[in-house]
Amino acid sequence: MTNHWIDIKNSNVVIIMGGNAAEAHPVGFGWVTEAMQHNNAKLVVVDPRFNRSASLADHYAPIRSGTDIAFLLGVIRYLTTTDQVNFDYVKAYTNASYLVRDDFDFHDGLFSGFDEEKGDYNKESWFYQLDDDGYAKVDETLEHPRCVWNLLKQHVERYDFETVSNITGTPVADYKVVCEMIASTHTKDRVATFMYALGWTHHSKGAQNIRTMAMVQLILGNIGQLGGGVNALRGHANVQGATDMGLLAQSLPGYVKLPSDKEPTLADHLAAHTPKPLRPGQTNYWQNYPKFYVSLLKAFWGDNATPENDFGYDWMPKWDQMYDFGKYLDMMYRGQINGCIVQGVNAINSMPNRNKNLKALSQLKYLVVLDNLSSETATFWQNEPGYNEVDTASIQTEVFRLPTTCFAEEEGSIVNSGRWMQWHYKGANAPGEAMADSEIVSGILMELKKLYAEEGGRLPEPVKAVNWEYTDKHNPSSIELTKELNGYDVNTGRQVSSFAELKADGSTACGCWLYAGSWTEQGNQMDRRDNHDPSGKGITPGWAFAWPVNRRVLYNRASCDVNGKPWDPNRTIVEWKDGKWEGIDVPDFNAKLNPQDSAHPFIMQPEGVGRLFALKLLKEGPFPEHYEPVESPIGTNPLHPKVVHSPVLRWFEGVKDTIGTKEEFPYACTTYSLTEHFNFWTTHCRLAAISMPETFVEMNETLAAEKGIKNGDLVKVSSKRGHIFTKALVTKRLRPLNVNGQVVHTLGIPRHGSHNALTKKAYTCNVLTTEMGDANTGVPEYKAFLVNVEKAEV
Amino acid sequence: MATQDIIRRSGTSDVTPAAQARVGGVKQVAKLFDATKCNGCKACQVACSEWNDLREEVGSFQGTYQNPASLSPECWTLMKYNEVEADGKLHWQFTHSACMHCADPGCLKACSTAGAIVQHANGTVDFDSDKCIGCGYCASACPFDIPKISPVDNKAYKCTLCSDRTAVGLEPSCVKTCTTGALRFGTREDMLFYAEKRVAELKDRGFTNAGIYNPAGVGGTGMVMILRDINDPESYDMPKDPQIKVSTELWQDVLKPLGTAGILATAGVALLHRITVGRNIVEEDQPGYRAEDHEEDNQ
Amino acid sequence: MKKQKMIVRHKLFDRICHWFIVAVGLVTFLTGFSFFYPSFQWLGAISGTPQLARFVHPIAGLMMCLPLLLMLVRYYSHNKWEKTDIAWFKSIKAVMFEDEENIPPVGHYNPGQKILFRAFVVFAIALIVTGIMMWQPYFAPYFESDAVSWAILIHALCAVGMLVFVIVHFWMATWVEGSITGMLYGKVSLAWARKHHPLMAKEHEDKE
Amino acid sequence: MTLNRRQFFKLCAAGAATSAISALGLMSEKAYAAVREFKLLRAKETRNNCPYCSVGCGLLMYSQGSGGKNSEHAIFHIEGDADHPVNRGALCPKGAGLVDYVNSPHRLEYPEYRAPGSNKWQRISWEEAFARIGRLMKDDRDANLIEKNADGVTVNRWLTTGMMTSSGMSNESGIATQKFARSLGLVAIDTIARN
Repeated sequence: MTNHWIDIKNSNVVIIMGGNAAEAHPVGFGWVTEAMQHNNAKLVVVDPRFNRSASLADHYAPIRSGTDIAFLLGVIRYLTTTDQVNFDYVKAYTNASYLVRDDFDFHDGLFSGFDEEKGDYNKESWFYQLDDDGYAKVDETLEHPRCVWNLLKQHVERYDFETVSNITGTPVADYKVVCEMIASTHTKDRVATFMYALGWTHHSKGAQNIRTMAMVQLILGNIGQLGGGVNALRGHANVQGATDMGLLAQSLPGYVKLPSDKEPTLADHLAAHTPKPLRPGQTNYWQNYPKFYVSLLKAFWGDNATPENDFGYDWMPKWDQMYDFGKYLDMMYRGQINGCIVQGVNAINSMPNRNKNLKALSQLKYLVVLDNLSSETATFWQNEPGYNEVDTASIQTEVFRLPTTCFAEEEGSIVNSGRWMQWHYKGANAPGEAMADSEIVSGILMELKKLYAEEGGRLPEPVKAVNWEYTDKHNPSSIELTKELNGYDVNTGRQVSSFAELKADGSTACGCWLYAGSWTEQGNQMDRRDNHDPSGKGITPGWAFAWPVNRRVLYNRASCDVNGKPWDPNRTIVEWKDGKWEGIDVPDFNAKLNPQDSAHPFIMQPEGVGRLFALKLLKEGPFPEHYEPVESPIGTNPLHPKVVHSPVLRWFEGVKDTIGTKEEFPYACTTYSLTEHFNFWTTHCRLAAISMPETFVEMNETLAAEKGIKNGDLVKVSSKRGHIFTKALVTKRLRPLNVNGQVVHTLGIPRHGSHNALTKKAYTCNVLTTEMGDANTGVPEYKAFLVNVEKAEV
Repeated sequence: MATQDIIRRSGTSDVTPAAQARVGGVKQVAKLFDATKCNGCKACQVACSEWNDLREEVGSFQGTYQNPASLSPECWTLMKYNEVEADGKLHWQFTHSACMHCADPGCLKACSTAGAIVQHANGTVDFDSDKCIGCGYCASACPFDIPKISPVDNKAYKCTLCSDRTAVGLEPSCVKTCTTGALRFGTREDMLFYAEKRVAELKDRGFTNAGIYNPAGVGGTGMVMILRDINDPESYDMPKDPQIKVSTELWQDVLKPLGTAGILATAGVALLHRITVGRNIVEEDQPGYRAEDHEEDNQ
Repeated sequence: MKKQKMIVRHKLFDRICHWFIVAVGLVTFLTGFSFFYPSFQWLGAISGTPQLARFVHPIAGLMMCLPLLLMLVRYYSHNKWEKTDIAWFKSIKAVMFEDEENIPPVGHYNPGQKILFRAFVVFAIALIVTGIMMWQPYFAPYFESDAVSWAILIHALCAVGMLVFVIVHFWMATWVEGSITGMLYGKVSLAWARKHHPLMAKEHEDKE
Repeated sequence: MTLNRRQFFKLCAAGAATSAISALGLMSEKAYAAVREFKLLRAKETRNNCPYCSVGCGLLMYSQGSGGKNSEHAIFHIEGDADHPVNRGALCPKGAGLVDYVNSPHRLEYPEYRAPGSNKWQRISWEEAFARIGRLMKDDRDANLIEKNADGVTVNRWLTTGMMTSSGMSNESGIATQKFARSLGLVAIDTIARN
């Protein structure tokens, strides 16, 4: 979230789309009801299902799953054609006025530079026109035909009401209402927020879904404002932290990058990732990349990181391609992987295409599962007729199941969606012999260090060099680890108070630069408990610590105009007054600069403005475009039948054969979470099991009648990848949609199936889903796939 | 609890009422359920079970989100789900189903075990399980069908409004946990004031039929509801005009006095008859009876 | 003293039934009384605790009603309505004031007893049906709460009614001396029979 | 405060009992025990955050045991932290039922091992677990670590073992995991953050 949970109360219009906050983030949703009651806000819900968020909406609009981009591009068309745009904002704080290269183009579903053979783009043309100084050319009048604004208008021209309705299935009347409600926030005194989650990421174009919404927010002038922003409602309690910790295939903590094969030396790496400003006078915050990177290497390798050895750069593994879960499971499936450590993930239930995963895990030599609950992943080798059919004896995998503590039995910090780092305490000992994750990885590492010391082996240096100088090497305390995350001066041992103190010369060590300030010489800042909200705007600067530097609303320079005057005096975050900046939040810019010089709020970008044109950032193109899900219930793309789905999808070998067609599997299907459950954890929790004991499949009354299915009947739902048996919930809350001259029925399956828990034995929905996913992130298309449904013989 | 905090006891004669000193001194409390702010998340339901240490059996899917299927001795708060089509729109309506804490509670009226059901000075209607004998009169008398008898211990159970929490100045568990603010707790006066304000807001937002459900038939309730359409409480599974049942009233207010009179009258007549008419004996059978002494009598 | 001539009025089986019903009925009525009148809850103490009283009551009730119904079946033949019974009612004043010359002769049972018989049939059946409907926790959950509520009312109504008849029964039995010994030992004297149930006595004499 | 409250309760109970006895003669039943005693009177309170979604609601966890040397804390109740500015005491149904997660019958208690082809778990010690895992990892790393790629660039990556990491664990366990994994040369690391 650029903003935070409480801030939702400042919104005038809340759009829940690509998420279901009432069910997945119920307490956060509480702030929506707060906005509705005390700020007279309107709630709009756009979703394939009339869900619990919709139950309180002022307006609900149904949508066919996987067509959000069309929906939102239509909104952009509506805004631009009716001039419901915050032009001052758009001109000053977005790249609307930037000129794009002449060779950039879009035709029949493809942007310029497509290489049919590779299934990928040469992105050369997706860039600004640069002047002689290397700065982007702009036309502040927005009249130049190559300026982003005009290219965008041209791009969205196709998305008129009827076209959008024809793709999305949203009736035009409903669509218009939503457009009008969103557009109402283009004025300076009104702000909208979008709340989204997996409903947007779980698509083969998830990143573009979110991007399209961000564009709407920029056009309305809603980013950097109280009650606005781009608000990803993260999933797990510490997804934000896990991402901050860089526990991803190509990342390191603090969004710095794991080196790639293309960067043989530290200098190469730093050069590749330290951007040059694209406009004069930019803050261009990533220019500090070397400071963050070297400090991180110091945290990794301690005294073993020296300028002479590039601070241990060579000991960092380098990537040649993205080894995300999807890729990795595919390699496992092909027998290319020997070992896997699964830490707190019920992979067999979570990862798409369960049958494939089961075969993949069976290929392993060893599997180490760290978990505090008995998950189906650790017991994948146990035969369970119907649910988990395996030949136990033939599975040669050695499996370790290691018990871990749960939240209540450890201390440490987790980061919520609003980037609040909150410290928690231990309330009881863990059951039996369970250990914290950090203690277990230490135990394995100490064993490996011992083995390498005793017997040598391949590349022992990093194993020896890794800085594990904690008081108890076998069990580093959370306090020591978190102080390392904050960063310190390696000479004096003094904790840094902000990342501004980090150095590129090896004199500071920092585990995650964004966390600098969380544990300073003043002690633990994450543990602060002053809940006062002096401004009444929901900003509680004395509660916990929000990275970066306790800032609560990101990009808050955008809350005022170029001259430092708030767009809306009731929404003042910062303000230029009497020759200085004042405000209720930590400024997200160099507060020493005057308004005009600081008028580039998006300081992490080398041009300092929000991008309506995304340059080369995303694989599909610099503008979003509607592509069908990999499995489309209409089998075509009404806009460009030759390019049905995203042209840059990653196709693993053989996966094409597992993709179903609408002829065989005529119904769209989506998956979702229920309020009562959290993935599979809560299936082991009796209270949750009581409140929702079994999964089901939701379907509309028309389809049920056609198929002779009654509420509560056992049905068989099948996709190209497998089938499940479950009970039907026939409801008015789903309805058939008219799409491209046909009727599309959507089914919905909660993702909380489990055959090994306190809930009723159930199939998991990942039997049905495909591993095809977003080309940028690898996130699988869990939200839109094709199935068939039949009444099952009991 | 101090006895004086109990202002009404079941099975207690009006002639010898429970302590009345605190009537009017202790503020009446109320729980407000604003159905127009509820999204059916079940937090209240789970928090209720958690606080009260209740664990119903894990059931199975019954074609609805509603689980367990009904209130039970181990489920004192239950979210109910109704799909209603009205004014051209689909409404998914949720009801926080739990004891209404009637000012004039049918259960207390029906209970014939002295002190097994009490009404606290703050208006809470509470069961004393130690005294409960499991007759089920309360369960059948409740106009809202709330109390349930446990097959395990044969005692009646229902929401206590967390009387153990309210006794130490806390709000009920369900209210504390409510994510959307659909549940509130406070003095009855404050809740009604708030409810009226809220209904006015709702009317401004286009809910022209919004209204307060605080049925007079049971003297008003300790759980007040705000409903989208006050003319159609049935769409929330709430009775339109709940009253103490005629059967309960006939039983308590008519049959009992008449029955008493009947029994006493019969016994009285018998006694009177006995002392006036005297013994009815067969003299032939009496000791010392000689037929010849009575010959003329026999003729 | 000459030996009285005795005739059998109640067979052993029926006497066992009767006194069993009396014993169990006492428990049923006292416990029932304790539920009906909260102030008399202490009456339930005959079962130990009020909770036990509640547990015992329906079982005792069934144990009372089933042999009662059995007895009623066995005594059906004695309780058939006859035309002459009307005349007996017309002379009820004579019955009550022992004006025996003006009482039409009756058989094994007089019409008053036949009324009692009918009342017991009706009450026993009604009590069983309503009792089962309200029986927590086994059967009541299967009925609508409204139905149970009515069942409770009818149950109480029948119980009071039955109690009134039981009082009358007890009153008559104690008033008409020889009745109790008849029910205890099975035999009544011929003289007793001649006095109270002349047709029964005649029947007996005719047989001899 | 709590002590006083407790005394207050005792006083009430005693008063009730006395009046009951005097009212009912010698009946010894505990009369008027209408309200359950407040169960948190002296329970140890610990602050935490909900481990489920990313709203990050504040929790108050209550455990029994004085903390004295002979007692083991066991959490028996969890409710929302009313001081927390986001949740202000509220918790969703998952959070409201957290105590059943902490005390789930399916919590794991000791390390277990499943041998190839076996159909059962066997309990092992932590030492055995670390020794065996260390051996397997070292053998695999020694056999399959790629030190240089085809172009001769030092890449030091180990692809044949990978990690799927949690997004529920703390940042502190996260950084430990990150350092552990990269120092061994693991590249195939992903978090459930993607799902």
